[in-house]
Amino acid sequence: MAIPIEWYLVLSAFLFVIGAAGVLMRRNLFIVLFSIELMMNAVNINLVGFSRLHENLIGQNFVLFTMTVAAAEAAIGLAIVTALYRNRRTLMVDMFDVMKG
Amino acid sequence: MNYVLPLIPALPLVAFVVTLFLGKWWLKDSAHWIPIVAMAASFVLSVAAFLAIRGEEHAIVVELWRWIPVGDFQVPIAFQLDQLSAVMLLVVTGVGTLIFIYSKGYMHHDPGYYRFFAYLSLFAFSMLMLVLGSNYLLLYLGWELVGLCSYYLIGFYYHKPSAASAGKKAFLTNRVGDFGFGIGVMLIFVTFGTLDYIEVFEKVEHHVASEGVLLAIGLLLFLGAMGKSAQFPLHVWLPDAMEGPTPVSALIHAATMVTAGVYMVARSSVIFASAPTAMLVVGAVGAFTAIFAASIGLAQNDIKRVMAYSTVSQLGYMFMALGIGAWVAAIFHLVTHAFFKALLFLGSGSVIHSLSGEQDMRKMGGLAKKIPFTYWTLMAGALALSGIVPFAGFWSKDEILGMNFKGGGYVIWAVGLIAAFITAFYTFRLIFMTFWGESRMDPEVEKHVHESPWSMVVPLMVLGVLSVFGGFLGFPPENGVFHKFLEPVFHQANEILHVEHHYFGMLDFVLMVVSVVVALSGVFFAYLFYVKRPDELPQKAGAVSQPLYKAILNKWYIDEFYNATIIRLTVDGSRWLWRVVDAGVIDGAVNGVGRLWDIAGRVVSPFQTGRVQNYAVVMFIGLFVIVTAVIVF
Amino acid sequence: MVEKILFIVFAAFAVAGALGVITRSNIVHGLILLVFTFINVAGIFLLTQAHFLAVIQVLVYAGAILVLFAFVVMFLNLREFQQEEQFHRGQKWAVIVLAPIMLAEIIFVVTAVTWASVNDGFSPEAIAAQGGNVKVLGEQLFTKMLLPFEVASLILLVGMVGAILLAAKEDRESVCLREWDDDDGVTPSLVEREV
Amino acid sequence: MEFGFAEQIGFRALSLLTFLPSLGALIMVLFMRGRPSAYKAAALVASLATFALSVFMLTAFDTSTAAFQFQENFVWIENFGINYRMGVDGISMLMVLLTTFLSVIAIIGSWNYVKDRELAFFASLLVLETGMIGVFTSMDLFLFYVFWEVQLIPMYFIIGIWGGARRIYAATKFFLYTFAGSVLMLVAMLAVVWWYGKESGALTFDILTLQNAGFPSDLQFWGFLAFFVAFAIKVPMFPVHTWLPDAHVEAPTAGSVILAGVLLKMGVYGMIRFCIGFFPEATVNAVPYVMVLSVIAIVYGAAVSLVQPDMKKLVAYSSVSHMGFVTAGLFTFNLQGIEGSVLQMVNHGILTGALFQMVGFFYERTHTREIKDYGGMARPLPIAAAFFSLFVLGSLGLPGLNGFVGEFLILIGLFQYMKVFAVVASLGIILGAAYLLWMYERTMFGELTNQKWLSLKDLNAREILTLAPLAAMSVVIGVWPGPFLEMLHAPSLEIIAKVEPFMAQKQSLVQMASAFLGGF
Repeated sequence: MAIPIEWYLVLSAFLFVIGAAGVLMRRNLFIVLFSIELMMNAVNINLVGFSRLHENLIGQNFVLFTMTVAAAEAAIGLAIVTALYRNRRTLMVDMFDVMKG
Repeated sequence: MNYVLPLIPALPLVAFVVTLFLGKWWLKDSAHWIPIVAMAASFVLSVAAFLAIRGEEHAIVVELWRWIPVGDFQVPIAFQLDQLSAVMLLVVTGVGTLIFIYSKGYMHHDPGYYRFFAYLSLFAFSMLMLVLGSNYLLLYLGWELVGLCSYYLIGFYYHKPSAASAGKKAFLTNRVGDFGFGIGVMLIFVTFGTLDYIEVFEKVEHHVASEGVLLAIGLLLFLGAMGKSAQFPLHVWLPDAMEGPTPVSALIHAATMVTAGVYMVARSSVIFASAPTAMLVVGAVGAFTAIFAASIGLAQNDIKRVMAYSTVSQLGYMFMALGIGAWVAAIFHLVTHAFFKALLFLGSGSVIHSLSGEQDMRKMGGLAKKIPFTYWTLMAGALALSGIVPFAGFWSKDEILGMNFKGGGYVIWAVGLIAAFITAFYTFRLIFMTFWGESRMDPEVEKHVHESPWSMVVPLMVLGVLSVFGGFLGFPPENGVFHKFLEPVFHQANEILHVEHHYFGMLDFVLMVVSVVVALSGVFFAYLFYVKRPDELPQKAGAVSQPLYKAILNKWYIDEFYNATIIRLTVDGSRWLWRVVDAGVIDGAVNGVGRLWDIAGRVVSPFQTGRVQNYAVVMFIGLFVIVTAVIVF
Repeated sequence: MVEKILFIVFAAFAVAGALGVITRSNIVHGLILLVFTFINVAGIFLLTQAHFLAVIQVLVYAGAILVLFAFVVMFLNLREFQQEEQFHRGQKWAVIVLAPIMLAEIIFVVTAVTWASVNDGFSPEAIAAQGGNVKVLGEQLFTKMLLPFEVASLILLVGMVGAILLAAKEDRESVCLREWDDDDGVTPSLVEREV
Repeated sequence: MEFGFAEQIGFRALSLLTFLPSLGALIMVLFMRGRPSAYKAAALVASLATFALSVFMLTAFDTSTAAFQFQENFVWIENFGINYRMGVDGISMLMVLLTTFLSVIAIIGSWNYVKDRELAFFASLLVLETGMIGVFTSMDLFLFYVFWEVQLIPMYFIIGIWGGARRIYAATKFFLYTFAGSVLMLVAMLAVVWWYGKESGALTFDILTLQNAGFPSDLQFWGFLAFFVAFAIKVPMFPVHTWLPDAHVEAPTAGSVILAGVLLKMGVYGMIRFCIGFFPEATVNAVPYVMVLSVIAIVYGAAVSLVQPDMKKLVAYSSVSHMGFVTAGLFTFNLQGIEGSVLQMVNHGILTGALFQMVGFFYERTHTREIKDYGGMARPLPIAAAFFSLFVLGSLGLPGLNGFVGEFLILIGLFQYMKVFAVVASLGIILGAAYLLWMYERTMFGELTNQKWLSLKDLNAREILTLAPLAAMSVVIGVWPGPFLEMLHAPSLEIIAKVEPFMAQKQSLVQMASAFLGGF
């Protein structure tokens, strides 16, 4: 029949792990934000895939909300980036380490 | 009696409170009036009590209120008047009144005048509580309170470190004795279920307790008596107690407080009579102390210290008497000793007063003419102490020795006899060195020598008269007025001991002659040493027995021994406990636990880098581990 | 069959783009690759008959969000960071080792499970019969999902306000907080100010 | 007869008593900021009113019963069976009186002691008073725990803010020690409540109900242990006492007075209520161990006191010794021991409170507490020396003063339990006399070590007013302890009745032990 659900899941897994790897190993705050978007897309793919499998629209509805949150997150994240850059003159994530004992 | 009896101790108590609170600002130099009047009133009341109890079979008990009422432990504040306490009352209030009057003159210029009289009144109150109490706990109360007063009065010149530490030494040594006394009281309660004298003695008679328990009780009580009455090995505090003003030495450390131990043993005569071993210990300790202290008295140069050792020695005599069951003789000696020893102390106080505070006999001499009243009264006291017939001390001492001999205590008798010799020797050594021969005084002091004021001389004369004639209370020996009066108190104990009534016989007469001869020879040797050839004999004797002499001079090194062992051990041990155990081990463990967490924190805190990505990696690894675990298992 | 081939193609492009995103040091390159990935994901949405989502994906992600990113990137002039090291030294290796294993594990899990359909009746055919994906989705969104929808709008609003607040120039009141952030040793004392 | 507040006194006396000090503190903080004379007066009035109320309650107090009196009870958190229930028996009434009394003393005594943040200091003292009274009056476990923690916090601040040089260390140590104990206690509380809930089907925190629950042996053991450790820390008993010297040395005078006077007693009070009340069987099993620890504490505390160079530390260690008497007396489980023990708590509160107060007065004048810096102080400060000697004598157990009555009763009790312990404890008394007199001699007697002490002023009227009530109480209890003991008769009998059934089983063991120790 149509595309098997496993395919969606595998693709999603790929994107998610790549996104996670990006979050974990990149120093640049922008790339980290990009990677987060990637991970969210992975989630979206899953949702859409299952929506197709279960033959309902709940998954698709959820994707809409995810996107909303992603948009908000991107806006806030970028605002933070701006503020941080203004204060610290850097965007390398490992430079921000005041939160320790 | 219901009102009279409580008033006897209450009057000095009131005097104490009033003097203490008003003395500094109001009474000042007239602080002596209230205590003297109170004491005299107590004396009058005591006489009334004495007359009331004369010939009575049973004691009069007046209960004021329950002191400690807990379950079957019911201790009242109650007074018991019987012949024994009546005698003690008379001694305490009588001698007390005289000494109060004497103090007026003696302490006249002291800045702590009111304080002195306040303490004296408190002492009188405590001593009266001690002798009047109707149970062991009240006895204990009085016991501790007199100890407290003694502490205060010894340390009266508190700015002198030696006085302060002498006071402390007295209190602590007494505490060691009281440790035994206290446990003895507990044992009495646990054994008999009561602390009341009358009930306890009744139960002893009915053999409620085994002899072993009675022995334990007796020994424990005697430990207390040893502390208070300065018996070996707890005698060390009394000579140091001479740091106090002389009236204090006379009242507390000669006439009354130190005899409390004798009173206590006599009071517990029933218990001791039922535990012969305890009596043996009492007698042995008494005899040993008598000769031991007398030997030290030989070599002392401080006039008051000689007296102090003499007191210890005489107290030893009293315990010798108690040890053989001669209760009355002990109390008799207590009374005569109160007379003549108070006299001797007051007399030497008068000497010291005349010499502006000089106490060293080597710096006296030839005083007989300059202060005749003091000399003659002191002479009467010395004769009494030495046991020369017919002065007071002779009758009581001879009775003690005689009873020991007849009771089979030959060793104790012999020891007592030797001690009597030494006593006569050092007593007259004192007299000769002080009053006879050449003057060895500082010229500066000599200029100011004067007879003491009347307030001091009158008590001396009264006591002098008592020392001369007081002995006839106990005449004929073992059958005098005194003995008849006290008979009801010791009736129970004598019954237990199966004492038979003696009449004065040939043996008694021989013993009397022997002891008079011994005493006279003591006087003679003293004369030989210190009047005839004062420049060679003492030195020669000292040289011949060099180590012995040195040991005597240093009081047999008992103080040094205590310092090196018990005190050192306690203080060092305590310091070890504090530094090593408390601060080191226990607190170290506590702080160690704290430090452990600190170290743990230091070890773990590097993991908290403050970098979010590090945390994310750890999360990721955690996720990985979980997923792996899920797959594998 | 064609669907499957297209899926594989889209998927391959998406993964490749994603890999590019996390490996490039130039941010602008990364941004463009991200757009590329998103567009491929939109393709996959199309293949799944989620037409509306595909459009939104392109509009919102590839359009709005990425424009936002691009603005900020230009605004901040980030060229200087390209000279710096791009990867965490230690962490890089941990991730490189762990990520593939993790991926393998996930794939193992999802393929091991047999996925059963609930069959709620909204098959592509049924949707097409009811007037198409957009209509049906819209109906659901404004009926069943109304409350979440409104909440989502609220979130957007909050996000907007927050972004403005954060990015706005700071006034002097909060200087204190910034000093504290700077960790220059001056700890603001609330107590002192009160007294 | 009912012992609700309505029948006895007509108003909620206990709640009023408990919260009156806090009310005073609230008023002070709200309306009197910045006016020292006003808020000090308010603090004094609040504490005096509390004391007056507690004395007034005595008139309605029935000494013939062990039942809890002035009871108040209403539901607080229904689902967990938590009630707001208060009541006092003879023991707690006595403790409440001690608390209110010493609080007044502490407030008068520290009138000029604190220099900064006075308002907070007096408010803390008042809140502390609420916590302490609450501990003694709660009849609900939960309420008890709340008050138990409430009193901890003001004390922490009092030590930590107004203390000496090492105050933070001392305060933290005090807090952590106590808190470690109370956490254990909380766990045990929950275990007890949970078990009872499981058995009876309804959760309850009511102390009286739980006292009659009859817990199984293993729960008894662990519960006893947890509660006991918590309270032993508070007392403090021998191996967990090391917070006390530090806390006392660093605490301001009022803190020391309250700490020694009341806080330590809460430990013993807790043992009476919970260790013995909840777990009589485990208590009986634990008696020998408690005894040994107590007797060690007596001798050990006294010995360590002997060599302290710091007066306050000396008094602090003497507390360890004296509290050893208290715990020893309590666990003899005979009338003399228990009543002596509770009375000794009162005595210790009065005497040690007074001693700390005195040391505080000396410190205000000389700014040193080292014994070696003193000497000959009786000359410039005769009144102080007189008071000091009275308290020292009371503390070393002079008959006629209060210390003796308690100590002797305890010794009598101990002697009945096992003679060896009484003998060893008596050794502690000798040492007690030694360290106290030695300290007295070195500080008050002898040559004046420092000429500038000559210019020191003797106690003023306020200071005499602080000490005189303590001295008076010391003498009164010393010669006429009857009324105080009377309050204890009924509750003590109750305690004995509680443990008696288990004692019988244990008796043979005690006999064996005493035979082993020579029967003496």
